[in-house]
Amino acid sequence: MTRTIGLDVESRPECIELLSGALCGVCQRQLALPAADISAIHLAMVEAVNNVVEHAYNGESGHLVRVELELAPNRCNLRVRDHGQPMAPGRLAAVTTFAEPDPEDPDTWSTRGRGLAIIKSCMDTVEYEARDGVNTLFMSRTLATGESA
Amino acid sequence: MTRTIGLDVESRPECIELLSGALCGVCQRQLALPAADISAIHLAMVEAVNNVVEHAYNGESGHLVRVELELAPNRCNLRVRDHGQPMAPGRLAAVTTFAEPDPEDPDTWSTRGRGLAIIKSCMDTVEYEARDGVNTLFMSRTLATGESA
Amino acid sequence: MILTHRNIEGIDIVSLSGRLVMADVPQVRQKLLAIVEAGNGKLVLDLKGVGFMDSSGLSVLVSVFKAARAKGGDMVLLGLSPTVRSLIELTRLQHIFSIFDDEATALARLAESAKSAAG
Amino acid sequence: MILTHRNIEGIDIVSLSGRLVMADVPQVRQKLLAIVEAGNGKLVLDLKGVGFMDSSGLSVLVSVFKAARAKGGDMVLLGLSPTVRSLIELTRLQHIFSIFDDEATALARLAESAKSAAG
Ligand SMILES: Nc1ncnc2c1ncn2[C@@H]1O[C@H](COP(=O)(O)OP(=O)(O)O)[C@@H](O)[C@H]1O
Ligand SMILES: Nc1ncnc2c1ncn2[C@@H]1O[C@H](COP(=O)(O)OP(=O)(O)O)[C@@H](O)[C@H]1O
Repeated sequence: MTRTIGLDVESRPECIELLSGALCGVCQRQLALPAADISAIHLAMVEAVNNVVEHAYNGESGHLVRVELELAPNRCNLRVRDHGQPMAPGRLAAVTTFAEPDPEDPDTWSTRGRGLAIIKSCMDTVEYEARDGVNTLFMSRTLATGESA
Repeated sequence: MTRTIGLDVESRPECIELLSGALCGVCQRQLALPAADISAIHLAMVEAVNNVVEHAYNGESGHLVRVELELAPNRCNLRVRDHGQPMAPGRLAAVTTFAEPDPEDPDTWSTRGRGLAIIKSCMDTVEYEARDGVNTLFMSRTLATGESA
Repeated sequence: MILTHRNIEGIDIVSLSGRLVMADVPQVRQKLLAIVEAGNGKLVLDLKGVGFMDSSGLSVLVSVFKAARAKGGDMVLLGLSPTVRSLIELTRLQHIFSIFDDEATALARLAESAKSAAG
Repeated sequence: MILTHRNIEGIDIVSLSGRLVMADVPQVRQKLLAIVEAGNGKLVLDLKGVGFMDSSGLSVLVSVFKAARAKGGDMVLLGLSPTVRSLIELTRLQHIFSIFDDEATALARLAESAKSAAG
């Protein structure tokens, strides 16, 4: 049976750690999901929430970041919501795979721009919607084994 | 610095387990609180949420149960909120310590009525407020060591 | 919540493992009461695998204890984790539940109470 | 995030332990850049104690790597946990970062690059 938990914190870097603890606690302690699934879901959530704090809220604290974790027998859906600056249309779709950095060319040693590509590689489906002042990044991952709980 | 995470689920017994996972995950993985504190906070939360599901919502699923975990350096505050049937005035105050069951007297072998007393024994402060259709059980526990994070 | 059941010389031994919480209570209560009903009311409840229990779990223990006593038997507890033991002590239920660390002693106690009831 | 720093024959060895995430990044970046600035740009970064890292952690690694190279030195990585290793491989950073399992080999590599730079 599908179960959902909503998690919310303020848009501060230290609060992202509370979301990590909660998400991993649910996936590990209560559901005993395989480690590879937990790692992927955890990393995708952290990257998505980092982006909300950094980009949607421009690093401003005091705003609401909401994560919804929906656990179905063979699927985990994750929604990260904010009411800040939406992502530019087409930005997510434009993300491709990681560029190979060249050891001889310092210009390819990029310090940023990996978050969305990491999310896409962790999750099977990634969609973004900005509607009525609420922005939602929807991410979904198929679970091989389903819930063991 | 004080950090807060809000957790919400539907009023169904199986969803209480998600709250347990999230709460313990935050306390254990991210904050490394001492085990005795985690046990007490965890048990108090489960009893409070059980009561919401059973009494405030009369066992009906589909309603919102919200838990707020506020972590200050030397204190953990827990709020459990519902918008169901409020607890009778004076009910919480009337709770005293556990009655000693008598091995010779089956009438003292009570199958229920321990939830609120457990909460009071786990937490230093327990207060209840019903206001504007929202009921809040406020619970607070002093932490000996504070956050290690 | 996983429940396994053996019967040794008329004594039921049931092991629970998992978290004994509200979501599991209806099913566990029903299975345990059915075992007491079908047997002679002598039950060892092995809680080694139970790491967490709430007051709804305690209510199952008391219900099953009552059913066992009503049949002239008894329910004893085995293998309490520190968390479960402290919940039972907090709520004073150690005054009515016999608690053992090893199965042989628990079985001996129940066998003895059978003899003294018979004698 | 705990950071410890030693210097062996001109090579800086820094161990990080904890989760290298956005909340810790400003402080860790600043400390590592200060070490590279003060030293000769030869740095072993021991990540044995880092169980989780996100892309903001990767950005620290790249920044420090760039600073080390700009000084004619190098930054090499030591003791990657499976999670961190797979993040680095996913993002192809193993093409620019040298990765070692033991400290002696890492130190030897940096000492060697010092010689070849000198020679
Ligand atoms: N949640 C978001 N809200 C607004 N803009 C976003 C969001 N996520 C990503 N972006 C935009 O997409 C760009 C690429 O994001 P990402 O791949 O995570 O790399 P980085 O965050 O390092 O720039 C960001 O620089 C930002 O402009
Ligand atoms: N959150 C709540 N909302 C409404 N009523 C409550 C709530 N919590 C407790 N109560 C009332 O207080 C009584 C005692 O609760 P408790 O000590 O937990 O024992 P039990 O739940 O086993 O009855 C309940 O039977 C109920 O009438």
